[in-house]
Amino acid sequence: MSAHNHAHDASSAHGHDAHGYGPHHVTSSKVFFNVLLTLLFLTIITVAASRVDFGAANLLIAMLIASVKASLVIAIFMHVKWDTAINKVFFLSSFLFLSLLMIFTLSDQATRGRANPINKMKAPVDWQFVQPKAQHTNH
Amino acid sequence: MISHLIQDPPKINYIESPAKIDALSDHWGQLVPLASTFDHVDGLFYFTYIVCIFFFVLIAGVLAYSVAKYRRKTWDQPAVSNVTHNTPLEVIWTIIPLIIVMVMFAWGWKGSLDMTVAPADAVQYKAVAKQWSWTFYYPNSKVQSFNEFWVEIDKPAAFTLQSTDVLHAFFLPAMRVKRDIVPGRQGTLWFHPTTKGEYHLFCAEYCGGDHSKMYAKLHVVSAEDYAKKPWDVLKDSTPQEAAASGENLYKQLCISCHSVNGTAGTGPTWKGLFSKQGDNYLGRQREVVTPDGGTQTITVDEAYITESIRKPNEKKVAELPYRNNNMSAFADLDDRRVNCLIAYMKTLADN
Amino acid sequence: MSHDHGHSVVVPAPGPGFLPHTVAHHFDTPTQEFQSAKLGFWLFLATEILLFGGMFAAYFFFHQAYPETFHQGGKQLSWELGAINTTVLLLSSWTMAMGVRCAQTSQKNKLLVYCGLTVLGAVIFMVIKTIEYMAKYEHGFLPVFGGMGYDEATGQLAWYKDYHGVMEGVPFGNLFFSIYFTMTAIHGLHVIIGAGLILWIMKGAAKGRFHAHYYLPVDLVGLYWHLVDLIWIFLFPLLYLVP
Amino acid sequence: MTTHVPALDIHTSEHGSKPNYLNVTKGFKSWALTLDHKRIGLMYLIGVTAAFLAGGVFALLVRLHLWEPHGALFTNATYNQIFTLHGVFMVFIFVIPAIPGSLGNIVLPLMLGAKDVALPRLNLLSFYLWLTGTCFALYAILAGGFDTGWTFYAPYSLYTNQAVVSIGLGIFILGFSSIFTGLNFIVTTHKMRAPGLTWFRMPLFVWAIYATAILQVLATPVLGITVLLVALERIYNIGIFDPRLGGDPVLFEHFFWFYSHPAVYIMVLPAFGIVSELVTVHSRKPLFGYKLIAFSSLAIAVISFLVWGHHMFTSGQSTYAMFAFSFLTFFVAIPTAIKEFSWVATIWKGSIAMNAPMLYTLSFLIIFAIGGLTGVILGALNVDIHLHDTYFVVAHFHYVMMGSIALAFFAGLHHWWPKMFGLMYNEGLAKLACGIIFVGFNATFIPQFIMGSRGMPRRYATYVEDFEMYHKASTLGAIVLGSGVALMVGYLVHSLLAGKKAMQNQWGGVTLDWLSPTPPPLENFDTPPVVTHEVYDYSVLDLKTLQTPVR
Repeated sequence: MSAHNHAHDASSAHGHDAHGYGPHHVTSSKVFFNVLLTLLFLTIITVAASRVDFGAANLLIAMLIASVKASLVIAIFMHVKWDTAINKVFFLSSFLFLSLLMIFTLSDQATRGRANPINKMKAPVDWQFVQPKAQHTNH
Repeated sequence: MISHLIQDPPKINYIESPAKIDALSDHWGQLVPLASTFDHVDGLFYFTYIVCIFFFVLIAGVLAYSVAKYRRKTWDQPAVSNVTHNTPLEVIWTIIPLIIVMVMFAWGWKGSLDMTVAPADAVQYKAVAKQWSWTFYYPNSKVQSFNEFWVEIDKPAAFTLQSTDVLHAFFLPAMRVKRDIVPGRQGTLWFHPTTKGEYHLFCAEYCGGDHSKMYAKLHVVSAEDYAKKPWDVLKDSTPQEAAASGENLYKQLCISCHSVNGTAGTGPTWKGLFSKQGDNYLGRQREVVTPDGGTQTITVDEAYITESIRKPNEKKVAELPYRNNNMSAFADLDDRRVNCLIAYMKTLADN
Repeated sequence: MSHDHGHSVVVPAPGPGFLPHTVAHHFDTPTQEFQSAKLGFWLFLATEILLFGGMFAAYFFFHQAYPETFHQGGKQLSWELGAINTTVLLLSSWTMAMGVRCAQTSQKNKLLVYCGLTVLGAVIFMVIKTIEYMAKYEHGFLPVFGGMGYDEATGQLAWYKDYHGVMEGVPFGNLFFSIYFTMTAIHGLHVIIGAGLILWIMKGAAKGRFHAHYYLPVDLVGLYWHLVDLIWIFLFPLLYLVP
Repeated sequence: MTTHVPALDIHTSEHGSKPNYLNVTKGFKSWALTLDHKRIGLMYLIGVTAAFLAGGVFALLVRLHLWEPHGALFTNATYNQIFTLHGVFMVFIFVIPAIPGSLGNIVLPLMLGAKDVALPRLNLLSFYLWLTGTCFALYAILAGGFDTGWTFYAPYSLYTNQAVVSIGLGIFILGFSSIFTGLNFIVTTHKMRAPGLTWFRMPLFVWAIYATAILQVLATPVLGITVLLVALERIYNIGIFDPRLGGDPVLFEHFFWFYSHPAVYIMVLPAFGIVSELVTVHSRKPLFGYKLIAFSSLAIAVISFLVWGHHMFTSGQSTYAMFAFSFLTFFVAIPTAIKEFSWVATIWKGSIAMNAPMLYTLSFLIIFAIGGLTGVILGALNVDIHLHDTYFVVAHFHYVMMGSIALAFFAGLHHWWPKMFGLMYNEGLAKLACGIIFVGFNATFIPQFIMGSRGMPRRYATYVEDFEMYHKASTLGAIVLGSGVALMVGYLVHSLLAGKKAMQNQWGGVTLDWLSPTPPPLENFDTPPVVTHEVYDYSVLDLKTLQTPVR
């Protein structure tokens, strides 16, 4: 079921075609099919994992499984495993830069309001912070 | 938009620009004289300034010398030197600026931490920003002040900042403090005034229409003067005084949308809201839009005006363009001030 | 290379039923053309990742701010339908990968079949998506054009009806559905565009344009389709199974 | 230059006799549907110049309005629209596409020895996307204008009753134009280099455009999704940035500056590239520290993704984020300083030709020194809290945007003008215009530094009387600056009608762009070039025959 068994599949030939594009890689159908089975299996795992409460790790576990699935699609279905180095670098660097956006934005929100002792000081009783009409009430 | 240029009426909502404040007198020095304890801001500013001037003179000097000395005189003149690199030199001009900027960083970081952490004994104020006015709340005082506020000298002043609509920023150049006010969140800021005087407070974050008129004046006063609660002085013992105070409030709060000479603004003009018959002021009949979208005819009396100030969009005037415009609510305006405004409106009544 | 005009490189067809391919005039070799287009397409996919990435950043940002809202919101979606759709997209991704393989090996008819199956997958996906949208519309969770706005008086959104009160007790329930609809709508748009591109590939494939010596467009459209799948792989657990 | 170079007519460019890209085909369609990179570049050049002039007119209106403390010309609402238009036109429609779209398009394939960019149809598409985006902006003006400032800060941009959706979609489209241009240049640089043109033989203009292209591809999509979300907010009230609905305006600022800080380098890196080219050619001396400059371009590209928070020091982001962003910000100063020092060292002991392109370059070096150094002042946290959103910032970024980038653009334009058209402009007028622009520019913005440091906030339609003197000085400077630009446009247009013929290698450059015929033919080179010497090796230049490389 695991894709690792097929990562070095012997039938994946590195053909060289004098007329066309030079070396290109034709992945065997067996590899594709096994990847598909693995992906479907991991989908079941995803759903199953969501039924169990791991506390704070919930999101992390869900993202981890999704990342494994994504890696399989990228590496095998999208042929990145056999692609040129420069194509790999550019595509994968998009994830790197995306993580920059997320890390800074999320860490800003997670640490807001700390190291800001004014918030902890007691405000005079005659006025208190009132959320300016932002409170959204449902019926 | 071109049509806007042509159709724009002359400045109807013109506010007198705030008078000059002596602290900003004309001289070619750099920063406004400091009126707070944050002197490390100026220290670092002048340090970076001098470093920059040094590097600028260095670069410009070498350029000027090169151009004078190595200018091409004949077309086929080759370069004097064909050097392509000099590793020690390149290392030096990488390392030295790196050290200098790290010093600047550390200094700036230390300074900004001081500016974040307010002393525990700071006097707590609240400033509420809205398009386009400031309201200031004082500890242990029911009365607010508008577009003008007072702090005591040598007492750290901490402000809680709120916005009721869009982004604003609380900027006191003389105190070297600035903080964006994000609606829905609470911002904080503090300073320690050290010099008596009047200072500009600007809104530094673009907030639309009259952003540049969102101006307030800070008074740093002595302990005796502060104890008199200068923000709580509202003269309304006689109708004349009340009308005068009302006019003052009008200029602070209402002038950007309401005219007093009959010109149409964002909101209806105040001229002729009442008509005077003998000693009585009569309100007019006016069609208004109710929250459910229907219309009804009401009398513009004191009660309606009070409601319109505090909950302006309950019964909006049905005429165009007013029915499409929303007025921002002045829910906190106390009864005395509302009455002053009504007294002022009555002076604009027609006979 | 003006004297080279009319001497463009031609890639021959591998056999009867296939068409030869003429390399664009400014390229010297078919390999150069292939690699240029491929590199360009990978860069384009990188921009797609970052485009969706902004949405994902917003998702995590608000998940961090209002975890309970997202938990409650996720419960309102049918994970069964989400799982079916995931399976459909994974299967269609596989058929697309097989399609590219058939192009590489000059199997014209199988290429057409696999592409057709992929389009079928796209159609099934969109039908299920529509069913889900309808259900949310009935709950009053779908932002629809017209009659929108924030009501100052009631402090409520005109579009956010929540007829059954299922999101009561959590702050800003509208945010979950805003993010859900924005992300799935942009994703759905990609599904439709992808299906259109595959139909275009089928048209060319029927004429025999794609074969072992020239399968570039099939390859690129395949990459695009896998990207659609890739994004859904993350959307499914984040939206339907919100932890 | 190389043994592969065919015999060329040395002294004149025989563009009358051989067809070149300008006259090889005629008619509207041959231009509108062209795939030739030089023609697309020329169309960009006309377009961005028009945008620059429009933005310049808006700038002059802004300055004239500020002649009086109460505002001399418009109501506040109209003033807000005009400064917004100035910002949007200058940033999104002029500066970002200006150098890559026009000079990059024309020169980059020439420098690489390629027949065209790698993806010519995409190139044409990017031009039309640019045109479409610009049309959206024009439509937004007709639809009542927009008054959000070029930054579109939420929630004001969500509440204002103006044509924000049209301009938002316009910027989305302009963004994709920029992405496709960058994508194309990356592929071209990787796949289209002439034999022998190794990475470290590439001219620095190519390095700079390459680094820019990386930024365009990786940063612009985030702007795209941001303006799309703003449009969705306005149409559907989705609430991601609207605090009333639980959204966060600071998140908008994060998204916006994640693009817009790298965007500053999208704008300035090509300018660095032009200046690198020009200092070496007009000093006839190899560029000092070539590899360091090349790597510093890439370093700037990467670091620029890590510093966006320095636009938000007062925004209410967390103190820890401010620490990280301020720390990283100072690192950008280093590669930038390295570049400036290297340019000065290149000029040192060179053979300095005091012609118009070099004068523009020298003006750039002076102005960029000021623009860069004032950036260092703004990087320090507590000083920035005072200076943020004041005219100090306005002056600083105009020193970078207008003073540096536009001047480098002008310098490049004068440098490659003879290559593009085979015609020369009036050298005397060019020098005069450069002088006027230099003086006018400094007169406009030095007063803004002073009033900014004294607390004058930006985007003010009216101001307190304390600042009147500085505003008047600045307005006078702007008029001088405007007249200098008008003179420049005048003599450049005149040169097209009555210019003298340019030489094949007008300045004695040794990069491949000067090897092609002037103006170049449709596929650029008569014979495919092969590079055999190091970059900027002026020993291959035969000084006696003036410009032609040794054969």
